[in-house]
Amino acid sequence: MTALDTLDRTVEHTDRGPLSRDEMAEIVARDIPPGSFVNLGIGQPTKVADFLAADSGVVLHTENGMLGMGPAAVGDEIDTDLTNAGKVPVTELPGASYFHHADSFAMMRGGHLDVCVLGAFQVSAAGDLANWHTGAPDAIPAVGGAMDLAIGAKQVLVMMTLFAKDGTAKLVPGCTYPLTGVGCVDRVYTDVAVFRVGSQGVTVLETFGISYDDLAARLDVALRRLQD
Amino acid sequence: MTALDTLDRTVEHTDRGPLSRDEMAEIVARDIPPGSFVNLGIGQPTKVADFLAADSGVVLHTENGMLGMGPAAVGDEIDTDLTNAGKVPVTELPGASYFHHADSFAMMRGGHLDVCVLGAFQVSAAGDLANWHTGAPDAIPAVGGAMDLAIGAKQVLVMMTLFAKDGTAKLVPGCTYPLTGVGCVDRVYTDVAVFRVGSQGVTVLETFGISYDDLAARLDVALRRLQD
Amino acid sequence: MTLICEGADEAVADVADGSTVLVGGFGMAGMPVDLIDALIRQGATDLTVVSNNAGNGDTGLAALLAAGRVRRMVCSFPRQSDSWVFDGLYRAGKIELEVVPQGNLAERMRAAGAGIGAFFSPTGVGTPLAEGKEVREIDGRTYVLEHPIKGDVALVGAHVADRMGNLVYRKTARNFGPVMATAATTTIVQVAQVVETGTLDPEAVVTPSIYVDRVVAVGAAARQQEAS
Amino acid sequence: MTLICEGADEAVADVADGSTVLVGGFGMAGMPVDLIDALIRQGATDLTVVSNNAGNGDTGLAALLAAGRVRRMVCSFPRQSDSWVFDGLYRAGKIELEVVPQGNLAERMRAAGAGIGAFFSPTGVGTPLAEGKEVREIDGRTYVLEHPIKGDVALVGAHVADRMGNLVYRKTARNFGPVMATAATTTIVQVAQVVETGTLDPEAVVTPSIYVDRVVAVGAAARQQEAS
Repeated sequence: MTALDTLDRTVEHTDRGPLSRDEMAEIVARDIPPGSFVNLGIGQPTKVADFLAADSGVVLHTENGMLGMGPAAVGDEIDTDLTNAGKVPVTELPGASYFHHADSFAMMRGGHLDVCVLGAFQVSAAGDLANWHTGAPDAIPAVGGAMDLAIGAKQVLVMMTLFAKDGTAKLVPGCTYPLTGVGCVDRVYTDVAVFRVGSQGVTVLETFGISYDDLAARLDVALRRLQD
Repeated sequence: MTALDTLDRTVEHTDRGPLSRDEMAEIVARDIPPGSFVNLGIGQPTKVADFLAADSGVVLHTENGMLGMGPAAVGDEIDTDLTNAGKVPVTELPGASYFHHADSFAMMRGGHLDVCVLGAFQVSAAGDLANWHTGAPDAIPAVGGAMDLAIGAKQVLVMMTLFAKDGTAKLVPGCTYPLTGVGCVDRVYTDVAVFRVGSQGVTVLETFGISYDDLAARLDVALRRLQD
Repeated sequence: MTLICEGADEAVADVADGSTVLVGGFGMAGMPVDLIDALIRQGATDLTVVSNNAGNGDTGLAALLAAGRVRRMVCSFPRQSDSWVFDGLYRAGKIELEVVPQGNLAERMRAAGAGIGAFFSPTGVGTPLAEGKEVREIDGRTYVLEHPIKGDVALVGAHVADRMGNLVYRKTARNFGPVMATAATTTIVQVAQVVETGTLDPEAVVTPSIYVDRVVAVGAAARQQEAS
Repeated sequence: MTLICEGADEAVADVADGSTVLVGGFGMAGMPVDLIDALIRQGATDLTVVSNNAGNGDTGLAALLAAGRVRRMVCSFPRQSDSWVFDGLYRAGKIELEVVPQGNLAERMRAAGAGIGAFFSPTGVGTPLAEGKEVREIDGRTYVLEHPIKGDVALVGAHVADRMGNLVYRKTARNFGPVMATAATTTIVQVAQVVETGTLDPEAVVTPSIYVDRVVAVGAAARQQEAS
């Protein structure tokens, strides 16, 4: 990773408010190394593409069978045979390639993608991910490629607000929702902080509009500062 | 299969001698249904192609990654990037396609080929095949695609002389050479007879230059006539 | 040998009640709508349908579901904004559902086509979708054993076929088509155009003719060809 | 991101002693001779080489063997009419040999590239090459458990690359290249020509750029390009 790898201590941006959705996407884009092969999950992660520098050399993968995906198609560009995983019409960049679903998921499962960015309902301190099912008894289960994406990149980044609408934290000691993957998340980008998660526990890399101490007080998981 | 499927009793061609190598190939070609997808093993089986009718619609597969293989290349046709499994330069027919090795053997292993024709050291009454290794302690083992071919077609046909140079039969109660595949052979085409083998034992379909009774006297395996 | 059919009705005429039908497409891209409509007219019922989604809007797969022909749906992502037909059937208890992670779905069909008996996948480990399945640690990583999904029939939407049945696809409409074509006993394909054998580049054929049983040209290009 | 190298020596400069090197080609078709020659000059030794054959004549892989750099050979078919280099080393006890059925060899590398932990193959069941391996009956057929073969380096011969590293192959020289490209940590490719990105048809790309680390143009076309 780029910017964050140069951090040697936790940075607290207390002179500003929380990140907007666009700002979150911009921060994620900042941390994707040039030339990476990247899959952006459906929904909020898709927005990261808007903030990748034109000369970044980042190549986007869409699991429905393409490398070299371009921006959303508009007007005459719209072609129903060319969509992203969210079924939104997209465009093709020079150097693109198409492949079938088994090859596409082999690419993912085989660990060839550098970065995958996903949304989440919950992430645990150990990096467990819950993003496919709320566990509500009447919900129709639908997983799509979520479980494949969760285990299918060298770095799995999650983008989410840190707190649900009812105020409960989504970074938790252990997920209460059904899991998507075990210990698969590397970093969590939220509106108020960026975390590293995993077997070493939770490290706060950056905060936005909140101090480290205030953040620690609002979460049930043990936090560490970088270079503690 | 074609010609042989219309047989309702064992046919003894005692008014002639054994089949020549070319005649064996011709008989095998006769029994390959029009439109079949066929793999012809290295060596003697390759000759079968010469006897397939031009309008047979038979499509040849070569396991090094091609469907629609044409005859051996001559003169200017020779292209070192286009060979059969025996590394002999070949040609490409209209409607050909190329694919990589994993896809080529998936095609085979998945049972999509209609017919495969192989040479053999020994075939057992139950259809076990030994064709890759004589078991000699100083021989360098080399299997190539033999084991994949053996289990990779709807019908596996063997072409061989019935007797080795020392007079021992190559259709045996049980193979003494290391196996290539278990119970995988459907028919055995030899210079003196065509056999059906398998869990039902050995049925003689046709003889050439020998009577059924004389054939039975020379083999250690129990034979049956068709429609016995 | 591939049969070029006059119309979609002829192509699906022998689909039996109780069949497992693999239906291509990711959303509407690559969805073989004309074949599905013909299958609705044909009347086969008690079907198991394997497809990435469980129908969009009121056409294609959704129409087959609405006609009450599907007993069981195997898919990765049934719940979509426009999956009201499936949602209604599911909530009314009128359809069974097996949810499979998208990559496992593709790989299980690939295994069926490639003659693989079962495989260990890292996808889904530790999640509800792996419950009851064999788990094994290999080289320090945990995997779940997944079995092939084989179809009696595959309905595939491709772009162009030659008269032998070689196929090319168009952009991300390729998706599940090439995999499903390998995984079914009978593969039926709708294309925009059938061209003479020898027209397609053998290096660019995606589905070799061996996997294709029937082809029917549909849509504007086909109607134009018929009229000329 | 793919690096376009000036020459083969630069491309293989960092291959370490003791590496597992996947070497493309079926006989000489697709054999990356320039990369192998560079590897000989580079001096890496104690190598495990995975390739279909164990060298032909005195060039390419045979020359690497003759130079004494290979500790262990994993292949399907070492014994050929022109494999005198390997034969001599083997009989002198100077090289280890693992013989793998050709389809299992391809599928084991595919598994490595596709993140599959192991798979059940029907090939080789009941033969000496399955001895000591786990066997299981699935749906009435017997299978043997096969594990991935992963390379530290793959040396691949392709036809044309674009500057991003997308590859196309030529005829049956495709063979193991696309599979090996997915199965190694570092994939190094020699091509006849490097073209501008956007020149290759995205529908016809065989190896997407994500699998390619380094590309070098060799041979007549490359020399001409350099001179111009």
